[in-house]
Amino acid sequence: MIPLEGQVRIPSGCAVSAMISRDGRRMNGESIIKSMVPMHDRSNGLGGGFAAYGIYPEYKEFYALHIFFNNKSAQAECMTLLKEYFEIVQDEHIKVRKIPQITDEPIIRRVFVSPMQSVLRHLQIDEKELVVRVVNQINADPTGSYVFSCGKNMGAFKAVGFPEDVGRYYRLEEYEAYSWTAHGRYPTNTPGWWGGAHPFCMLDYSIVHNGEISSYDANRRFIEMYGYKCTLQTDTEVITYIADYLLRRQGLTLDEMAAVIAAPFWSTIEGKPEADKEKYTYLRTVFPSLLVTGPFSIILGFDGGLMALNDRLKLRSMVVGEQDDMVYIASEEAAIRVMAPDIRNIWSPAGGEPVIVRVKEGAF
Amino acid sequence: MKKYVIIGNGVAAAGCIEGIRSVDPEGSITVISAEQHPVYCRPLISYYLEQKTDLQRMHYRAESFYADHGAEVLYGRTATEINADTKQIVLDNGDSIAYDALCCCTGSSPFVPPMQGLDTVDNKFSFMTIDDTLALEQAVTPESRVLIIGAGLIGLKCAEGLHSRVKSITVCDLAPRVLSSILDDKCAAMMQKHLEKNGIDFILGTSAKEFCGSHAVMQNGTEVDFDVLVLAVGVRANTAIVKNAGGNVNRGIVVDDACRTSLADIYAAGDCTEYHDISSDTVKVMALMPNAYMQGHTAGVNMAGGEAAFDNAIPMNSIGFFGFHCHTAGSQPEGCEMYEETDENHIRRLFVKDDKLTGFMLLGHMHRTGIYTALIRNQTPLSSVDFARLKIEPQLAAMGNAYRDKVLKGAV
Amino acid sequence: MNFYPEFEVVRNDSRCIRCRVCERQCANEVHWFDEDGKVMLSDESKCVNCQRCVTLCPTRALKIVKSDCRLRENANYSDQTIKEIYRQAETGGVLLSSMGNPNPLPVYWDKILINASQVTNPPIDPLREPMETRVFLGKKPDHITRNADGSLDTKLAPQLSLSMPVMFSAMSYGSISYNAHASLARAATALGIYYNTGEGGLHEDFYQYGKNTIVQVASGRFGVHKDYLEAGAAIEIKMGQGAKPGIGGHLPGTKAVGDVSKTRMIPEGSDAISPAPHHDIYSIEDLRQLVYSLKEATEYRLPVIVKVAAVHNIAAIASGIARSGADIIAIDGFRGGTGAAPTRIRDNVGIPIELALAAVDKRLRDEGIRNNVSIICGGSVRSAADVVKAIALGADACYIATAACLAMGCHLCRSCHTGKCNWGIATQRPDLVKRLNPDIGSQRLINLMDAWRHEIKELMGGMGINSIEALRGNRLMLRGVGLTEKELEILGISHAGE
Amino acid sequence: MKRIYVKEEWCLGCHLCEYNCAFANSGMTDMVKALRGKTIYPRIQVEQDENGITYAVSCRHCKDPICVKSCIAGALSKKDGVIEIDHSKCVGCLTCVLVCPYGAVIEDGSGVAQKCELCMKNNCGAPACVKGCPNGAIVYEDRGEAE
Repeated sequence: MIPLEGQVRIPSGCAVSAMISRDGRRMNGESIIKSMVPMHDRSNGLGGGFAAYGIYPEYKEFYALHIFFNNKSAQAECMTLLKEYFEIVQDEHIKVRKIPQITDEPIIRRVFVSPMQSVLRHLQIDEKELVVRVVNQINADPTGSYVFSCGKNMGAFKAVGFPEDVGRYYRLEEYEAYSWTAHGRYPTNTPGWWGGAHPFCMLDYSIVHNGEISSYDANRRFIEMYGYKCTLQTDTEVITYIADYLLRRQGLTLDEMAAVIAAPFWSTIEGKPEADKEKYTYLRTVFPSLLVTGPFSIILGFDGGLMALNDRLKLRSMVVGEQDDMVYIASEEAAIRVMAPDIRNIWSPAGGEPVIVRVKEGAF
Repeated sequence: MKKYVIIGNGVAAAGCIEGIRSVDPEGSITVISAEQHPVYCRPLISYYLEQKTDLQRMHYRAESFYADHGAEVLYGRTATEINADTKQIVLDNGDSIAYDALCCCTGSSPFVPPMQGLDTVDNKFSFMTIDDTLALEQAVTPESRVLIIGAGLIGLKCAEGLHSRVKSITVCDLAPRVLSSILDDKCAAMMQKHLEKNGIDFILGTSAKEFCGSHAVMQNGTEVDFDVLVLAVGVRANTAIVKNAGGNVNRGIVVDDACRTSLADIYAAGDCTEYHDISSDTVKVMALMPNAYMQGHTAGVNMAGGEAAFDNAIPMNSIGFFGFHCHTAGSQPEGCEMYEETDENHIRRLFVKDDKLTGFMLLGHMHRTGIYTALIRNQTPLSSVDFARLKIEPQLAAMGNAYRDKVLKGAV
Repeated sequence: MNFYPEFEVVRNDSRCIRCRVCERQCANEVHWFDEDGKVMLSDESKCVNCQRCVTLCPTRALKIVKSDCRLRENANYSDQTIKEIYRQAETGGVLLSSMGNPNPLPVYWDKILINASQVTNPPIDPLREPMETRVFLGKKPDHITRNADGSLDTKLAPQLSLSMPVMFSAMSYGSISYNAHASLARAATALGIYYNTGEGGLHEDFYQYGKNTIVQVASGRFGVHKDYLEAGAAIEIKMGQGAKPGIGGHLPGTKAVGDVSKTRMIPEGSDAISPAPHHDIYSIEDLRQLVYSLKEATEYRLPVIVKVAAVHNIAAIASGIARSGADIIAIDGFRGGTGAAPTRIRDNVGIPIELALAAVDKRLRDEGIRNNVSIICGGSVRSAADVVKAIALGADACYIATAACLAMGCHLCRSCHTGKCNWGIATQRPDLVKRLNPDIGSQRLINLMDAWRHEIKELMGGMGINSIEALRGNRLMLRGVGLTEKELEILGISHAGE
Repeated sequence: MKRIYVKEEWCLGCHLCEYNCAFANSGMTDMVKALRGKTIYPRIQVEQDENGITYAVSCRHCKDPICVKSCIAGALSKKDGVIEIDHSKCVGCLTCVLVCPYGAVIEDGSGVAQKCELCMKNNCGAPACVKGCPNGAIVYEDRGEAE
């Protein structure tokens, strides 16, 4: 019997793509879907997905939970649980387009929620922490519910299938986002599971990732000390938790986070000016277990921006293009050329050097 | 360019050439060589007879020695006169050669005391040069009975060299013991015994009274029949040329530590000189090859304008017969104390005076004896070393840590 | 009772050139030259099989072999067991042994295999890419803090910086020689790692290596004073030793001579007896007091290590230590070496380091306090592979001592307690001590560590890991072979094939 | 130039240098064949002082070699700083033994003199005593020249 996702560790190869408007212009999903087509061979049909930021402006005060349910009873159970902690603002089907390439679909719901203040006071935690805890609780429990997106004004859309099919399936042309990320998956160790597709999200962080990290268990065993539970045993999952831990819980900047997970080599640090040397030495000393080794190219989506990062040896391809207010990131230049045929400024960032793109203040 | 002239072509002359060239690569060097041979190792003539070496290997230096050192050799020439005022020498062919600095390395000649009837002996030889040796070699047959007059170093080495080539060898000497100039009675007796064991006969304490053809009669009446006579009574320094030029001469040409004679720009080195023996604090003729070289070298350096002194000369001899060796050095001044260790085949006698080792005689196994020699040469106070250990065996261990560190931990 | 000697000296007379090196080099006086017969003879009853003569014999004319003269075969009462009974019946004494437990108990290192990358993830070539082995040992903060200008406040609790995750473990001056200490100190300095004084104080000549020295405070407090504490880069409180958990130490008066007694601050010739417990530590809260006393004495500049033997409830003990203020925990497994220990203790007390390490690392993570302390693993770490396995199980660094002794020339004859170490290591006899030239000893230690570092890098590269911290606790890189479910569970690894 | 120096603090007095020297200069390829049953005449000799300190002594290759100056056969010479002996010329008079202040020239057992030539004339490649010393007590290094 082939083990299910979460029962074994699943490494996978992949394609990633992203686009963002620094002016905060909202664009529908056509372009990002098309960008995945030339990278078809980087996926094997066992998972594709997208994350979109700025898609729920009318609900932007609420956490948008995208949930897979295996069946009605799971759904009922999960909703009961949610109601213990949250006001349910809206509970709806995510509209899909039936296509032959996508089958065996679960129940897919979108639930906008608002944390109950009484609960927050009782637990002495902030609302983000509450969301994390509840989502972790649902996802850790194998009863058939899986929250695959839980940020505000953003959402992930993913399925078993090739990414371009997944995009059509979720009718992404009907969503408008200032930032899109996309992922095509080539797992080597799974029958394919909807929840296992990328992006992997936690609050407004979403990660698409191409690679197979060798530091996985060191990272996992460390991050699990802090309440995270790596149920999927995927790189993307653990990297998302690391991002959440470093950015939200430790309050590091994106650059500092990059200096932890793709830390500069000691020999590089030696050559830096004193203040930088001190900073990088400090970060490597304090967070050694969060260094991520092995090949990866990741795109981290967050509220108001994107960060792209390669492993420090640049063992995976990743290129960045820039045109006017747009920034494009993809595994292959071909993908960028689909999104922006006339683009001139394309480069390949060095390993370990983060590319951070932010939407102009107040633009969304 | 300075003009150097060296009279003589022995080891002192070779030392002089090397000494000059260690300072002055330019000046011309002219060597006046009475013998027709390039410099060779005179003491090796007995080994030649013994066939332990040959004429080729007897060369003291490589064939290219003179060329390498830019020296011109006038073979078969002798210097007859030095004109110290005009700084010229005159050769036997009448040529004159000018010099800026001159070194006399005239060596020594066999000394033959007057003996009655010596002119009746046909086969009589000296034993000093290759030519002597080749002549002697021609004269002997396996049936020859050889009589050697003189039981000193030359006579006995000659005896050893001839030993396997002739029927018998008899050595006679006026002295009552062999090697009388370097050994005392006890040591000489052990050496004599060894020589006798190897078939050498001795007639000691008497001299030849009369020769008649191949018959000799000793002062004590002993009669000896012989086929070949070797005269090895002794040698005399060749000093005449310096003496005639007005130089200061006693038994040898008088030189100082720099090997200067009493005449300006005239130096002398080797067997023709007399000089200071520090072990006995006396001046004497020490016709020793190592000293000849060191004197020659010293003279050469000084002639070329360098500075050198040979100020720690001592007499020393390493001599062995039929595998039995003897090392002696220094002297036994009056009032010295002697430490002795001896057994059947070996004698170790050390002479000490005024907290210094002044001399030694060692017979038998020769091992690291240079450590003793250095004690004499350096006049090391014995209170500064562990002499008790040294008496047992020469060793650096007895020389103190400071000396050991100096010698073994750094370049010397 | 007389036994046939345990070892036989086999001399190939047709190769022996009578150089007498064997005779001159045997402190046990096994060999001698018989002037009459002009042959070398030997008294095998004195031979401990240290192989000194074998190694130095220039013509390979010698070998030492195990004697085959044995008591009647008995799987229950082994030859050794019976002879030990005889010896005790004769002397009424406790049996003494040296070095680590030699018995055939499981070596878990050998039942753990390491992963390598294939296809989905590239192996990394250490000859072409940077491969980092630097490790910092010490307490890590729970939260970062920032200065007023928003920059990171980079002040940290004191850390030890290691160029590679291996250090030389505690061996006292006294149990080993001056030259052995000099070799360790010089090698540690050259390598950018640390060596450990053990409980014997620090010879004044070695204060210059302080930056690479861990000074130990053990139950006897020998050689401990303010300058000593301040001389090192870290202070280790020794609570126990893997070879002899639960008992103290004993340096016989014969070894407490000259500088040894001076350095220990005890009268010359007196036995140096370290008690089993620290008499000021009867519980974990007492330990906390000592930890802070030492920190106070050194102005909180130095990390404090607490070294404990791996015993049954090691995980709970480690948890206590992690909350005691200690910066680093050193765990010493039951196979660790010793200069002298009661045989019964050495061979029967304690647990394997592999299991102890896995249990401790897991426990500290479960309690969320793994960042409070670093973990050093010691007690028979024999190779670079053992180091890699230890790191992957969760250690920050390893302590080695037996391997270090071997590098310095030890041939593991396990006779340290006799004080006649022919290799100049476990001895104070000046003629034997000089056999270990620290120029050679330190170079051999450096070579060994260089070799291990290369091997560690190769193994890491194979796993696609280019920095040692990504290996630490990365148990997914390990698989067990021939282990029970329980063992796998404790080790926290899967079986090969899973 | 490089010379042989001894570090007596590390000399064990094992005498291996003597045997290695004798073997290296034996011209044979097997040590057993070269040395078994024979008295050896090594060119390096271990001494022991009154405190039991041992150290090996071999030719110092001195600046002003009295052995070279004293050799009656012209067999000793100094080439590139190394004092060599031409065995074909040596007649075994042992004057060099008599003059060497370090006792570093020795008779070779067959009547002629021999001395350390830094293993330059045998097949050893580097001084055998240095290579074979188990404790680094004999080194081959450049410590400059005498004044």
